[in-house]
Amino acid sequence: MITMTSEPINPDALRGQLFDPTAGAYCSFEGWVRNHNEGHEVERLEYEAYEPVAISEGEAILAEARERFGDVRAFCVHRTGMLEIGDCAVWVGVSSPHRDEAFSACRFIIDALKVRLPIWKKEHYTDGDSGWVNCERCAAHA
Amino acid sequence: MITMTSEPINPDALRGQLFDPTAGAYCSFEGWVRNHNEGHEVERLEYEAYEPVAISEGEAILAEARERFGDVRAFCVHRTGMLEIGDCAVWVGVSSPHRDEAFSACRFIIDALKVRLPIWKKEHYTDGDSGWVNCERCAAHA
Amino acid sequence: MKQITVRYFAMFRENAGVNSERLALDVATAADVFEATRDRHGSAEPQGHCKVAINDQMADWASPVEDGDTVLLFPPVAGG
Amino acid sequence: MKQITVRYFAMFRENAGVNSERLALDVATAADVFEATRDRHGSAEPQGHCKVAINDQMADWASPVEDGDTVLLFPPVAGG
Repeated sequence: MITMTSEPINPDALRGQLFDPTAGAYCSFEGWVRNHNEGHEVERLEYEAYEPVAISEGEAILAEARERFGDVRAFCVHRTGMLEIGDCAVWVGVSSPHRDEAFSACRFIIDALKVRLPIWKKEHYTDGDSGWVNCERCAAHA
Repeated sequence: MITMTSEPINPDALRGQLFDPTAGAYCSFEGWVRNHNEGHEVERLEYEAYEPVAISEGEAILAEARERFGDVRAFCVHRTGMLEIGDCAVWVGVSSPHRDEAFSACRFIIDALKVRLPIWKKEHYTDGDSGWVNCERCAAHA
Repeated sequence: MKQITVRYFAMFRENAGVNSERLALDVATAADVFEATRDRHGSAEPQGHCKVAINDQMADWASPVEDGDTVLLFPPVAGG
Repeated sequence: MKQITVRYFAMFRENAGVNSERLALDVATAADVFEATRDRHGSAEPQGHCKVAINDQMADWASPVEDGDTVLLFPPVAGG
């Protein structure tokens, strides 16, 4: 399951949903807002998502992970709106019988989410400028 | 830092200790007690550790991770004593600027902990038998 | 001419100044819609860095567009 | 002869029936201590699957043992 939320992510509650008596391994990944990117000092981040497609693409990615890595349970949550330094922007959790699959599926999911979901990130810099990440000619600092 | 504890592990509190304004990625691994192993139905697990060497070897592993993967913060905690199905037996958390290092360091640490720390696991089966894991000729089911 | 609703996101929305617009376009594919709106709004982002969905389904640039379709233009994404 | 304190863990402890014992042994290396205690307690675990520490420092089987040392015999480990 994948959800989008404008509220703070609570990893501990999400983790509990992945419990399974057959699961011996749990791997999670979180993306945190850090205070710098490519030489710029970041003050906060703004995430915009197009939810209908973000959800359907996210579910497709989770289904692909189950197909590739077998007996895994996987959830993810992505934040939207304005985030401050240290906030959790994305959480991915995977449980499985053994650790190989948990690590591999978790990595596969976050890598795919980053390039396939219709989500955009605008960085607001300490100098007052801002820019959309990955846009070649649109960022203020480009 | 590595610690050994006979109390339940609280991942959320531990995760908070890895916050750093330069960290954009966090990867955690947990080993959970599962209800089966190599065909046997497991009822509970007992962990015995020799703490002085478990701590010094654990710290050596964390130092090796920092040497290999650079700018990573890493903690781990290992349980001792009697654990039930679903209990968290080991927790590893790593934060770093980027996700490659977080995943790689987390995997390196759990792999090394499992083979280098003086920790032993006795499985108690639903049929009343028990056996030390990895011992070739000592387990009741061997 | 086909009636196409075009929705813009992130920098495309800021560039166009609107969330969406209904346009009468002489287009066959999603790529044609991309070009028509690029000419209209002056975006400089290469098509190869962008993605497109038609009626909430991810699509290829070669996908055909029909009268009444809603085409979603996604600038380079950056989740996570 | 050297006075060696040997500490047993997990299945080695169950096998020996004691946590530790002080033995007078004619030994040069950690491997010699392993063999002496194997003969004494009848453990069947191959040395190659086990580990050893001397005075709380991880050691090799070829490491020398001195009079008064404490040798820790670790059966196959299984953390995590």
